[in-house]
This record gives sequence, structure tokens and C-alpha cells, in this order.
Amino acid sequence: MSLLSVRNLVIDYPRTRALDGADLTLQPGESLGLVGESGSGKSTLGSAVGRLLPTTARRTDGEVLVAGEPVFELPAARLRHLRRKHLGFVFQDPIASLDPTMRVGAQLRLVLGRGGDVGFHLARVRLDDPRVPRAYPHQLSGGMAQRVAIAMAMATSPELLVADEPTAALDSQVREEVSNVVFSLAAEAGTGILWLSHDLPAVARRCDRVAVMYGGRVVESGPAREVLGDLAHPYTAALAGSAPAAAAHGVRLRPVPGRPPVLDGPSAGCAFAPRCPFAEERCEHERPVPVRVREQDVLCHRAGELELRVSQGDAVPEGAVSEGGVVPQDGAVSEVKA
Amino acid sequence: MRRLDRLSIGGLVTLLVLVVFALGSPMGIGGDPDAIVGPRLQPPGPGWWLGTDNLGRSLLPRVMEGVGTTLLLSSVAVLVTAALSATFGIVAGYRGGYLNELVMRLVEVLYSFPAIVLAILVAAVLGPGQTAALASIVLVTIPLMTRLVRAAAVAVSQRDYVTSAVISGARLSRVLVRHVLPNVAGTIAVQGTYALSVGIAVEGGLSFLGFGVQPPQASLGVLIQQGGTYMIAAPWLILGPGVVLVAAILAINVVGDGLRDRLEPRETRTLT
Amino acid sequence: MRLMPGGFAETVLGPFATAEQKAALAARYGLDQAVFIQYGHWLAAVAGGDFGVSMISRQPVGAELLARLPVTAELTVLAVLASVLAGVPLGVLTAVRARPEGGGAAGRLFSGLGVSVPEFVLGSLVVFVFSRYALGLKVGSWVPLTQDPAANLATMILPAAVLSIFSISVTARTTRDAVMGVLVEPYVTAAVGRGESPWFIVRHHILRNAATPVVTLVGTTIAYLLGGALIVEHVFNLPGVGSYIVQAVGRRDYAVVQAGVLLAAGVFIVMNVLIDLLVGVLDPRLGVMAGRRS
Amino acid sequence: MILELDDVTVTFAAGPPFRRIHLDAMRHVTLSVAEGETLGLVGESGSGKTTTSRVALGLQRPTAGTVKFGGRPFPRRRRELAGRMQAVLQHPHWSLNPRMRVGQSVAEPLSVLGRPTGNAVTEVLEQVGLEAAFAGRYPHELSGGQRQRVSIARALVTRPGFIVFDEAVSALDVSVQVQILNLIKDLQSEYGFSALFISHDLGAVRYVADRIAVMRAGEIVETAETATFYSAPSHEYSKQLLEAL
Amino acid sequence: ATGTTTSPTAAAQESAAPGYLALADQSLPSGGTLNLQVHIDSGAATGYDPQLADVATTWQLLSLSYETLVTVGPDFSVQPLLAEKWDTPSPTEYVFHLRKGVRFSNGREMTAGDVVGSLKRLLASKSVWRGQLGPVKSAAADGDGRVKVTLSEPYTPFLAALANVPAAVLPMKEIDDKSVDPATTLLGTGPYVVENHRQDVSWTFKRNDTYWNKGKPAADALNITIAPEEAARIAALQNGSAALATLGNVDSSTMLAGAGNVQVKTQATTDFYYLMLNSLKPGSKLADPKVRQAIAIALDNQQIADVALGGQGKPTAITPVGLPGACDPAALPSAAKSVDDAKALLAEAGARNLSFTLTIFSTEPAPAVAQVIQQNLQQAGITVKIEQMDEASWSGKVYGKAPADFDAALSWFAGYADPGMVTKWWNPETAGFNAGFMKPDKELNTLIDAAGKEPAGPSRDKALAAVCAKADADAQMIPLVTRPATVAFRTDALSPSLYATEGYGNVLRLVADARVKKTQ
Ligand SMILES: Nc1ncnc2c1ncn2[C@@H]1O[C@H](COP(=O)(O)OP(=O)(O)OP(=O)(O)O)[C@@H](O)[C@H]1O
Ligand SMILES: Nc1ncnc2c1ncn2[C@@H]1O[C@H](COP(=O)(O)OP(=O)(O)OP(=O)(O)O)[C@@H](O)[C@H]1O
Ligand SMILES: [Mg+2]
Ligand SMILES: [Mg+2]
Repeated sequence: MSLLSVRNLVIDYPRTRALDGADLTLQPGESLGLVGESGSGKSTLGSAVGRLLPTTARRTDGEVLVAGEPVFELPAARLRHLRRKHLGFVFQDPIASLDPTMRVGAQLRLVLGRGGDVGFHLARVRLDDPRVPRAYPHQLSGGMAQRVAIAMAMATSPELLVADEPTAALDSQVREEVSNVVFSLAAEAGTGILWLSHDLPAVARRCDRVAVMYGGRVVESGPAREVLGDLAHPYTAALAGSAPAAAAHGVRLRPVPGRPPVLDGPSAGCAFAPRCPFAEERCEHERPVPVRVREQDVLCHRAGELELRVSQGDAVPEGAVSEGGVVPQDGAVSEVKA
Repeated sequence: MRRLDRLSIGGLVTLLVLVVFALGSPMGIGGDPDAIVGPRLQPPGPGWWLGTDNLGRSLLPRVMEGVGTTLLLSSVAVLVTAALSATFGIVAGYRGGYLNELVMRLVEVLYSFPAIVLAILVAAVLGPGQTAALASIVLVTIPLMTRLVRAAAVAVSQRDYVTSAVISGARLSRVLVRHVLPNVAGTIAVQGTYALSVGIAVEGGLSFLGFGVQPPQASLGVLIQQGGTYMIAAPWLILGPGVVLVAAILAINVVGDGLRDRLEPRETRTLT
Repeated sequence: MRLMPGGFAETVLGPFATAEQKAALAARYGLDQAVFIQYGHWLAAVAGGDFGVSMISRQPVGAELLARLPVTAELTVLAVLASVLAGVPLGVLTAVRARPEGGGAAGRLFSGLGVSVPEFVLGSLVVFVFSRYALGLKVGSWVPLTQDPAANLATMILPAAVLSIFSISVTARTTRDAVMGVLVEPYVTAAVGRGESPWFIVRHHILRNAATPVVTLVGTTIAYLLGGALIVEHVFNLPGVGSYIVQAVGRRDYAVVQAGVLLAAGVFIVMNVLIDLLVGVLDPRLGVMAGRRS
Repeated sequence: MILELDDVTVTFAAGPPFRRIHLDAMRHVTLSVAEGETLGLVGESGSGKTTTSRVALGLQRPTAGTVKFGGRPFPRRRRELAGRMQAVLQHPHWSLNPRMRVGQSVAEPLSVLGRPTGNAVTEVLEQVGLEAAFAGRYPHELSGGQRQRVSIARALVTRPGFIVFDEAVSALDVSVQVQILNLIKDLQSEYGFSALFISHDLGAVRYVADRIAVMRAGEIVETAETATFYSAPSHEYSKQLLEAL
Repeated sequence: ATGTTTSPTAAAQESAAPGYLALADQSLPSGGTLNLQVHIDSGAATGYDPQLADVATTWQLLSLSYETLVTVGPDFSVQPLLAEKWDTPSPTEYVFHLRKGVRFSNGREMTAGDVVGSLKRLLASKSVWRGQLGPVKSAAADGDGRVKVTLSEPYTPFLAALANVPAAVLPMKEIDDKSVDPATTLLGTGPYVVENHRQDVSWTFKRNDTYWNKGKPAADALNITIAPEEAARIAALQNGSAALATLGNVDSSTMLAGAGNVQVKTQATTDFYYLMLNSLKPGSKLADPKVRQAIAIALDNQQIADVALGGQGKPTAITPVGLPGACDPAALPSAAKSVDDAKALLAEAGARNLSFTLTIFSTEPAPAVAQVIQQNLQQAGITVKIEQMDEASWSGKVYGKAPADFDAALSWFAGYADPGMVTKWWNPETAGFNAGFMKPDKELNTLIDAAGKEPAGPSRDKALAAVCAKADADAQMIPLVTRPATVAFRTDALSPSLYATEGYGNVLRLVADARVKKTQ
């Protein structure tokens, strides 16, 4: 039985459809990186896993199963039990997600219950400075606060950790450190990880599997190596090609053309179609269904027919991204001197 | 834009009805509030639909006049309080500093004067009457509101959007009005309706002591004060104005809460 | 204080007093001196622990205030307890239950009702009902706490209840406002995400974070309650500071009024210092940020 | 030089009066930004980058040292600088007024200057990749990245002479990030503003900055041309940073 | 006239004898504690000194410990008290035969020296009562146990004036040797001794064991609670914590209607409300007697009594209605005139759109009276603006300045026990307190003095009627209606004695007779 299973989830905000039939599965102990453009619905999906959406959000369709339990159908008590036993969350803004009026140690103790060893849990995230448990959140630097949040989430050894851009605001050294902590702790405890991020290469480097979101749907999912290595979806390819880190100084990068969609109802066809260099007529008004391409599940009408490839040599998913980027086959990236 | 909820709309409608009711009085609908029309302490009946008071005056026009007096008096008082408290509180909260602390302390010491002493002092300066009542209500309600607004303003002033506005070169007035004020408006709304209730109570007490509304003018405070004495012998005397007063304050409070919720665009969260 | 209209002399000597009598009386109490000189003398005396002598009873004001303070203090403490114990839960409840479509109507109505019933009306009603029908609690026969605590409590419960209705409502509404402000904070979502129960979240996260305005309110309400105690003591005929000051004001017994105001101001200032300390403890951010802006 | 910091030190005092702890967030910092130049500021978390930007914006008075903006010290009245500088502040969560719609927030710098709004708001929103309809939303109805883009739009709308970007692109996916960075570069070549670009994303910094300053524990440890810095960093700490990239 | 020792005993039933609202059931055992509530404490800066006391509430409390030579009976007849009887050898001479065995509560026997000393002390004092005592030339001991007082001219109200607390017999020996200060200590011959007093809270009295009238007082102790709030007193009555309470509201009987065992009695008094018109304010239309007369005509005293006082008061002239010999208010010149006459007078005086402010204190029923006045005068085209204040501010405004700057004000006088006594206040030169707003009227003053000298009888009634008519025309102080006093008591706790009419506002006058049925 999969640990997390999201089926055709549709979430509506008053004026926006944030999720438009998202599908996702995650096996116990597995780490899944969920990447996608800004506004593609990552945070919404992450919150939906714990039914933590704001009151204005409505689940229009679909379901979320955590450890087999339908999250949206559970009565309050069972839901709480599920969250406590199976789920852990690390939110995007760590300082804001810590209670500002309580010392860090006290907050951790609340989570651990009586007899919990605060020192041990802080040490696990490399916070062995004795000042930390006595500090209030606003007295911590961003990186420290982030690690506290992780310590709290990991304290109960959840089966599934949902981490929403946990490293976005950290400098590269601390980011490495924090990621290391999370993944090693998860590995120890057999925790599954849902890692929401916009940093495709970084995710691909650490996670077992990667899912790519676009327009409220998971457009591609599969083993990390495959998703980045064997490009199957045009959007993934476009995304992979525009990392600024990959550009040399004075080189002009070209973003994916067009603007991300903002839906207010089901998209008629493929949401990426307007920006897709390979779009056909049916992409406009026929919703794609998942297709198995190699080891990936791809949501594209032309999946499989396309030969997508990384320009300027093969992308190296492992380790640092080298010079150059991942571009669609037709070589849409042009080099311009700034 | 979030709409007012049903309860608040009910409150708004009630207030509207009361205002219409009050407007009827100067137009002579319901009769002369001061005229002695019948025997004393009569239960409701034709000629005096809400009964007569201890002077044989019909209660209906008196309640109508009273609603007008009270609503006008206390809402003006609350507007003044809200304006002053918002100004003091926001400026003090935003600026901080010793001078502001000093001003706050002074305001607080003023607050510690028992209301009647304050009222008598004010009446000494202004002479008894509505102005004195107004000033007393304002003086009694200002400090709490100022304090709470200041506390809220302190928190808001730390936010980055305030800093952004400052960087843009926004004038102090703009920062305070566009950024700090809307974010403390909920507090002002809640405390404003509270002040309104206090105002009505203080008005009743002052009139009782002779410093408020002067007879024969009716105000809800005066009517209820009188009705209170005749609670047993002539319950209608308190029932009429009492129901109207409770309806008014209730409506105001409910609307205040609704307003507060509306002023908060962020959605609330349930704890389950 | 002496700026109050109406002469002490007229009040005390009655309408029949002659001009010489008034002058003699004024001289005796130093009322013929300039106001600030009187005030200076008085302050000097207060500094030495002497609150002066009532111009009416000729008893030392300090002793009388001290004798009456316990009544008012007990009344206020009971009322404050009630407002916190009833108002805070009510406020939390109405906030937690609030829905976009307007939930918690009953609670909102109730707290609205509380502020809309004037104390003197409620007080009179309670006095009437409880005096006409034997309902277990007696009104109108005050017993000192030291004499019989149980009987004393029995006589104080009703006045305290009347006094607290208003502040319960106000506390409830302020709490609601504060809690609503806290509910949107991410750390609440975080706590929900950890699977904490609503009660747990309220107790450990919400109360503390919503406490600043509520503590400020309750602290400030104490001053209001002292004022309200005036009316309630009057209605229930309790020998407290409130009724003392009311009567003194009525007679322009300046010594008493001044001492009373000084006492109230003292209590108030102490309360404010306490509030500030408490708020500093409750919200560590305020301690750090205070005076950040130059 | 639009901005000159000369030997600036900022000391914070924290803690209760009897146990005050003093902390130097900036120590003898000297740096300058030339007209039309983008200075990248990098360094570890807590090294004083944000504090430097606050000093540069005149929000924080230095404990010691001098700051000149446009060749002159900061005027007593902030209003005199209206329209000359803008900033994208670090915390997207708090940088937008929760009670103002996106459109109002973005239009604010314009109305501060008394300039007509026209369709400048829609235009700049489109430039940062947001549909015009976003103007009617409240900040809480946005995703993290969208919120950050609104802040950027607000900073750019008046075309100020000097902009501080404090972690302005950290919450954006690569594609949008590139779009924003391109926008910054385009605008800069179009009308030549100066910028202080703070980021821990060395890739992004390299992409936009002309020169780079490295901070560590409140001190500037190295300042260099971008190309030089990436090819031949001189300070040990700079090397470490680049290794981690 | 001579008097004999009688005390209002007899009649064992509740149904009262003439002149009484209630008579104590003498068959009940004495003893027990009596709990009373009154609305105000004595509160003069002059302390407990009875001679300086000038308000009824103080008299009432002091009368428990102090006694006078004579007292007032139910029909306003003067009756013996500390004087067993008296002779009047001539209209200017009074010889009092002092009762034997009267002791002060410290045990010392009262002597003629105490009586003479007290009178002399009073005459030498600045007390208001000094004036009421009349033209006393001398007071001296006249042999054993007798005191002789000589007047310089006849003065009919003399005995009535002696019957009030300021004329009480004080322990002059102790006062002279300064061992007792009457301002701080109560030491009299009365039925009760003060045990404790907390200003504005309570008094406790216990019986004076050396009291001369054996068998009195009936109750062993009195607890008097000061309860300013009417509701509190009503509550205390209902729940039995008070056996008797004074009430202020004219509708109290209606309010207590359903309460079992509580009887409400309205005691008529000779006190009355009056309207002051300031004729000394520069530029005031009220300086014109025609205008004042017009106001007097336009006032409908009957309506004031019926509406503002719930029918419990009676219209009165300046001689309080109810006192023997008082003039008939219906016979006053102004009573015969109509509103049109008032309008005509106003027109004559060129005061067609007259408008003035009426300054009142906020204690009920003053606001009610004021509002009826306002309605009355409106009929004559006069606009009255009511200005309400607390009593202290009010008295500051009305009595604080000379000339006073109010237009009109409302107040009440205690009516005392002789119709001539209160007429003295119409002479501002004697009264003093009203000199700030009242012009002396020579003619009226002469009439007042003449009526004072006239011995009781038809000729005096005529003299008084002349005073009434003249004062009515003068209209600087216009008498309105008498002021009722309401007392309520629990029939299961108490059997009290109460007069039907009181002259000195002393509800507790007969408290020594009251029998306690059960102690709470
Ligand atoms: N509370 C809300 N009310 C209305 N719309 C919302 C709300 N929250 C998010 N949205 C919208 O839903 C869509 C998905 O938002 P979500 O936060 O899930 O995106 P995301 O993938 O996390 O983006 P980012 O990377 O920028 O954080 C966005 O278009 C956003 O504007
Ligand atoms: N108002 C303040 N009071 C006290 N200390 C402060 C204050 N602001 C910043 N500091 C401290 O100054 C140091 C520098 O902070 P700053 O915010 O400038 O770092 P930064 O380089 O921007 O870090 P990050 O990359 O995490 O944003 C930190 O140690 C911080 O704790
Ligand atoms: Mg997000
Ligand atoms: Mg920073």
C-alpha cells in the first residue's frame, strides 16, 4: 500500500483553481521531490495532504489517502491522530511557523511530551549550542529557525514529512547542511519525504523520485534520474533549461516563453499547450491522461513521440549543474551577448 | 470583497430601523414627548402605546426622542473617541519614544479619575448638558482604546510593508493612514462598539446625577434610569426603552464584530 | 479637585449659613488659600503618610479608605476573576467558531447582550428579585470577610456578578478580536499540522499570543471596574471605597475625594506597570523591539 | 557614486538592560555602488547583508561611519528622497500590506510621487509574469513566488535610481527567476538604475551583478569584478562559497 | 396654657388613633434589636452639636439621644417632655417645671443649670434656630427645678420652636468644663446612647439604661444603616434585613404592593417645595413683580401635587398647609386668576416671550416638579429651560454668590410646627441665605412680625392670611406643594408608632415606643 496517494485532486480557491486533478503516489520510505513553476499548486498540494488548507479552499473533486486513510473524509479526532502519527510538516517560512512567545525548548518539549529529550533532537539537526533551547524564535537566524522546525517535524518520526521549500531562504552552505540533516534523519527513521521545491537540479540530486507540477496537475513523475535524464515532458525540458546558475556571465538566458496559467476552472486541454513548442491541435481542448513513458508517468498527448534532449551535452543530474542547460530539441535557446 | 454575514446584516437593519424611529420624533410623529397626556403610570393602551411615565407623559414619543438623543450623543462621542484614540495610539505606537510614553501615562492617569469626578469637573467647565456628557464619555473611553490601538500599532509598525512605504518616500501621514490604520482598524471597530456601550451607560449615569441630558429631554439612559425605579410598579417603563437600548447596543456590537471580520481579508482558520 | 463647582461651605453648612460662617469654615480647612497652595500642603502631608481628615466626619481619610478598601478590592477581584474566567473562554470560543458565513452567533449575541444591559438596571433587578424571593443569596446585609467568609461571599457574589457582566462581554469581544488575529498566523497552522487538538492549541499557542490586548484590557478594566464598583456599591449598599467617594463628591469633601483619586491613580499606575511587565513576559518580541524606532 | 558607505559599523544591543549583549552586525564596512552598476552582496546567513541594505536605504543609522546617497548624507526628511530608491525586502510574508490589494500595493510608490497610475500597474505586473487580474487579489491569495513578484513589481514601477533586492528571487522557480533577472537587466540597460543585489544564490548574482562583495561576520572580506570573482576568488571564504555552488 | 404628663400610649391595635399612622402594640414584650435604614447620614461640618444642626436628617438622628423641654404632639399641640409642665404668667413669660429624675446618659442628673445654660448657649450661637426661638430676653433658673424664660415681646411660635432638637438640653456642666465636646460626642437625656458611628455607613445605638421614662425605650438596640439607594432600602425591607426604612419615591407604596408583611405609610409633613425667582439679577425680567405674579398665576399647584408627587402632596401657601391656623391656599389672590390673566400681566410687563432657566438639583422628585412647572408655564407662553445639577453644585450656584446669577431655582423648606415659623424666611434680612436673590418687602416684613406676636386664635389666622396674600403678590419665593415623607415597615418585625403629620421631618420621633416582634 502506498503511503500517500493523491487521486485526481481538485482544489478551488474563491477565484482560482489551484489543483486541477493532481495525481501522486509515494511509497513508504521514499523521497519525492515535487517541483513546479511558481503558482503551479505545490503548496496547495502539500497542505492538502494534511488537510491544512485555509477555510476558503474547497475540495471539488478527488481524494487524498495517507496510509490508506481518506484525509478529507476523516472525522476531526481521526484526522488529528493521522497528523500526529503519520505526518510531519515543515513550512516555507520557518520563523513564522514557530510560536513567537515560547522558547524553542519549550515548543519542542510540547511536541515531544513529558520525558522527551530536547537536547537530543536539537543535536540531530546540528543545533547543540545550549543557547538555542533557551532562545525565542526571533533570536534565531533563519537557518537555525529552519532547523528547529525540522527538528520538531522529525521528533515524532512521522511516516511522511511534507517540506515546503524548506531551504529557499538559506545560503548554500546552510542549505546543504539542512538538506543533509533531513535526508539522513529520514533514512534512519524510514520516513517518506514530500519535498516541495522549485530547484529541480537540487531535488533531482537528493530525491528518489521527482514529480513535476504544472497548472495544478502533476505532469510528469518518475525516478529522479529518469525525469531529468530522459526528458519526456516538454515542460520539464523547458524548466531544466533555464537555471541561471547554468549561465555564464554575459550570457542571456531565455525563460520558458509565455506566462504560467492561472486557472479558474478545469483547463480544457493541456495547461502547458499555449507555451509548448510541440503543441498540436488536440492539446488545446483534450485533457491529456497519464501515459507511461519508460519509467515515468507523463501527462502529455505527444509523450513518447517526442525526442527531447539536452543541448550542449548531456545534463548531469547528479551534482552541480554544468555550463549550459537543458533545452528542447529544436534549440529554442539563443545566446545573446548582454 | 467579503460580504457582511447574516447576523451583521440583521444588526445593520436594526440600526436603520432605530434611526428611522428616531427621525420620526422631531417630525412630531408619535406626539409631543413632553406633554402630559394622561394619568400617571398607565400600562400601554390607546393614547399611550407604550404606557405613561410617572408624570403621565406618553412613553412612545419619549422613547423615540430618547433613541435619537442617545444614538446621536454616543455616536458622536465614539467618533470623537475613535478619532482621538486612533491618532494618539497610532502615532504613539509608530513613533515610540519617551515623549509618547509620557503622554500615554498622562492619559492613563486621567483615566484613573472616577467617572463622576471627571464628569463634575467637565460640567464645571462646560456647564451641565450634552456637551459635558459628550466630553465625559470621550474622556472615559479614550484611554483604553488608545492603549489597545497603540499596542496594535506597535506590532504593525514593525512590518516590512511599512518599511517599504517609508523607502518609497511616503509621508508620515500616508504611512499611518494607508498602512497602520487599516491594520489596527479591527481593534478600533471592536473597541469603538465597546466605547459606544460604555458611552450609553455613562450617559445614563451622568443624566442621573444631573450632568447629562437635561430634562425634559429624553435619552435612553434617562428613560432606563427612571424605568429602573419603577421596574416593579410599572415594568413597561423599562421594557420599552430597555428593549430599544438592548437592540441598539446589540446591533452595534454585532455590526462591529462583522465589520472587524470584514476588515480582516485573511481567512480565518479552524482548528480541526 | 477643588475646581469642582459648588461650595463645600454651602453643602456643609446648609443653605442657612451666613457669610462669616462660610469664611470661618473656609479658613479652617485652608480653602481660602490659592488652589495650588492648598494642593501643595496636601501633597506634603500625603508624602508624610497623612491623607488628611474628612471634612465631614472628621475621621482620618487614610483609615477610612483602608477600612473600605477590602470591600471594593474583593468586589473588583471577584469581577476581574469572572471576566477572565468567563470572558476569555467565550471570546476564544466565538473566535474559533467564527466562519466566513458568520458562525458563533449565539456567543456573539451573548457578549453583545452583556454590554447592553446597564449596571444600574441589572443591579436594581437583581436586588429586587433576590430580596423579594428567597433564592438563597441575600442582598443588602453586608458581612465583613473577616467575620464570616462564607456569609461575606454570599453577599458579594451578586454584586460581583452584576459588576462583571459588562466586563465579561468586553473581555470576550477583545479576546475574540485578538484570537482571530492569531488564528491566521502560520504557527497555528503548524500546530494543527502536528495534529494537536484544538484545546491544546488554544492553551499553548493561542492564549499566550492573544494575551497582550486581553491583559491590557483586563488591567485597564480594573480601573473601569473601580468606577463601576461605585454604582454597584451604591445599588447594593456596600461600604466600599466607591460609595465613599460618591458621597464625598456629593458633599465636596475635598480631602476624601482627593485621597480617593490618589488611591485610584495609584492603583491604576501600579496596574499599568504590572501590565507592561506581564506583556513583556508574555510577548518577548515587545521587549526587544521597544524603542526600536528613533 | 550613488551610494557610498565609509567605515560603517552597526552595533545592536539586545537583551534586558542589565544583561545587554552587544553585537556588531556590520564592522567597518566600506563599499560603494556606482551609477548604473549592480553590486552583488553575498555571504552566509547572519553575516550582515540585510543590515547593510538597511543602512544603504537610510533605515538604520550607523553606529559609526558615514553614508552618502547621491553624494550627500541622508536628509532629515525622508520625503526628499521620494522616488529615488526602492527595495524588495527579504520576507515575502510581511512585505505586503495584508489589507491592500495587490494593485494598490504596486501603485503605491506612484501615488506617493503623485504620478498617475495609468496602466503602469498592469504593465509591470505582466513584466514580472503576473496576469492583470492579480491586481484585484489580496496578498494572502497568492503563492509564495507570486507574492515575491508583487514586491518586485512594486519596486520597479517607479523606475527609481537605486534599488535594493534582498533575496528577491529566492522563492522563485528557475524559469520565473530568469524572467525577473532578465527584466532587471533590461530595465537597467534601458534607463540605468543602480542596484544592491543581495542573494545567497551565487548563480543569480553572477547573472546580474557587475561587481560582487562578500560579507562574513559583519565584515566585507572581498570586493571584486564579477568575472574576476568567479574565476579567481582571492579570499579563502569566497573560495569556500564558490565550492559549494 | 399648661400641659400634663401624657404619653401617646393606649390603643393596642394596629388601626391607629387619630393623628397617628400607626401605634405600637404595647402588649408586645419590649427588648430586641431594631434594624432601620435611612437614606442619608447627618453630615454637617459642625459635627453632632444639636444646636448647630439645621437639617431634618440630622435632627432625626440626634433626637435619639437628645431631648427638648417640650415636644410636639400628633396634632401639633405642644406637649411636655423634659418639662413636666409650664406656666405662662404673661404673654412674654414662660416658667418650665423640670421633670425630676432625668439623667444624662453618663448618669448625672439634669439640672436647671443645664437647661438655662443650653438656652443661653443657643442664643449666643450662630445657629439658625436662634432666630426661630424668637425675642428671648433672658433665661434663668427660677427656684428648684424651674426655669423661667422672658421674651421681650409676645412670640406665639416660642413653644413650638423649643420642641425641636436644636433647643435640646445639653450637659452644660461637662461642656463648660470641656470634658465633653458636643460636636464629637452625643451626651443627652434621650432614650438611646450611641455605641458606634461610621460616617455614611451606619449608626448603632443601645438603650440608655438611665432613661427617665421607665419602660422606654422598648427596643434594646437600634441599628441604623445608611442606604442612599432607594432600591437597596426596598430590598432590605423585602428580605427583612430592615424592619423600617424611609423611602423617597412617591410611588413606593405601589412598588412594594406585592411584598408581603411590608406596610407603606405616607406621612404628611409641613415641609414644602417653593420656587425662587431671582429678582436681583441685573437685567432680569423677573425683577418685575408683574412677571412674577404671572408666573405664580400660571403655576398649577394642584397638578404639581397630583402629577409630580403622585397625589401625595398638597398645594400650600407660605404657611404650611396642615398646621393649625395655616391659610387656605385656594384663597390666595393668584389662585383665583386664570392663565389669560397671567398672559395679560406678562404683556403689560413687556415680557411676552419670557424665557428663563430653572436650576434644580437632581434628587427626585425635584426634576418631576420642575417638568410640571415647565408644562404649566408653557400654557402662559413662558419657556422654561431646566438646568439640573447635583446638590452641591446646585447649592453653590443658588446660595454661593450674592447677587446670585441663577434665574429661578427650586427647593424646599422644612415647615416646622407653627404656621408662623417658616414665614420668617420671607424676610431676607432675617433669613440671610436668600439675600442674594430676594429684595426685602417692608410691608410683608411688618405683616410677618405682626403675625408672630398675635396669640393663637382667629385674629392670628387673619394676620397669617394677610401674610400669605402679601407673599403671594410679592412672588419672589412661591410656595408650591407640601412634601410627603414615606416610611415602610415590616409588620412581622415591628410595631411602630408614627404620627400622621410631622413638622420637623422626624420619622424616628416615636422610635422609643416601637416594639420589636422578632429579631432578625
Ligand atoms: N488562499 C488563497 N486564495 C486564493 N488563491 C490562492 C490562495 N492560495 C494560493 N492561491 C492560488 O493558487 C495557486 C496555487 O498556489 P500555491 O501556493 O499552491 O503555488 P505554489 O506552487 O506553492 O507556488 P510558489 O512556488 O510560488 O509558492 C496560485 O495561483 C495562487 O495564486
Ligand atoms: N534589530 C536587531 N537587533 C538585534 N540584532 C539584530 C537586529 N537585526 C539584525 N540583528 C543581528 O545582526 C546580524 C546580521 O543580521 P542580518 O539580518 O543583517 O543578516 P543577513 O546577512 O541578512 O542574514 P540572512 O542571510 O539570514 O538574511 C545577525 O546576527 C542578527 O541576529
Ligand atoms: Mg508555495
Ligand atoms: Mg537578510
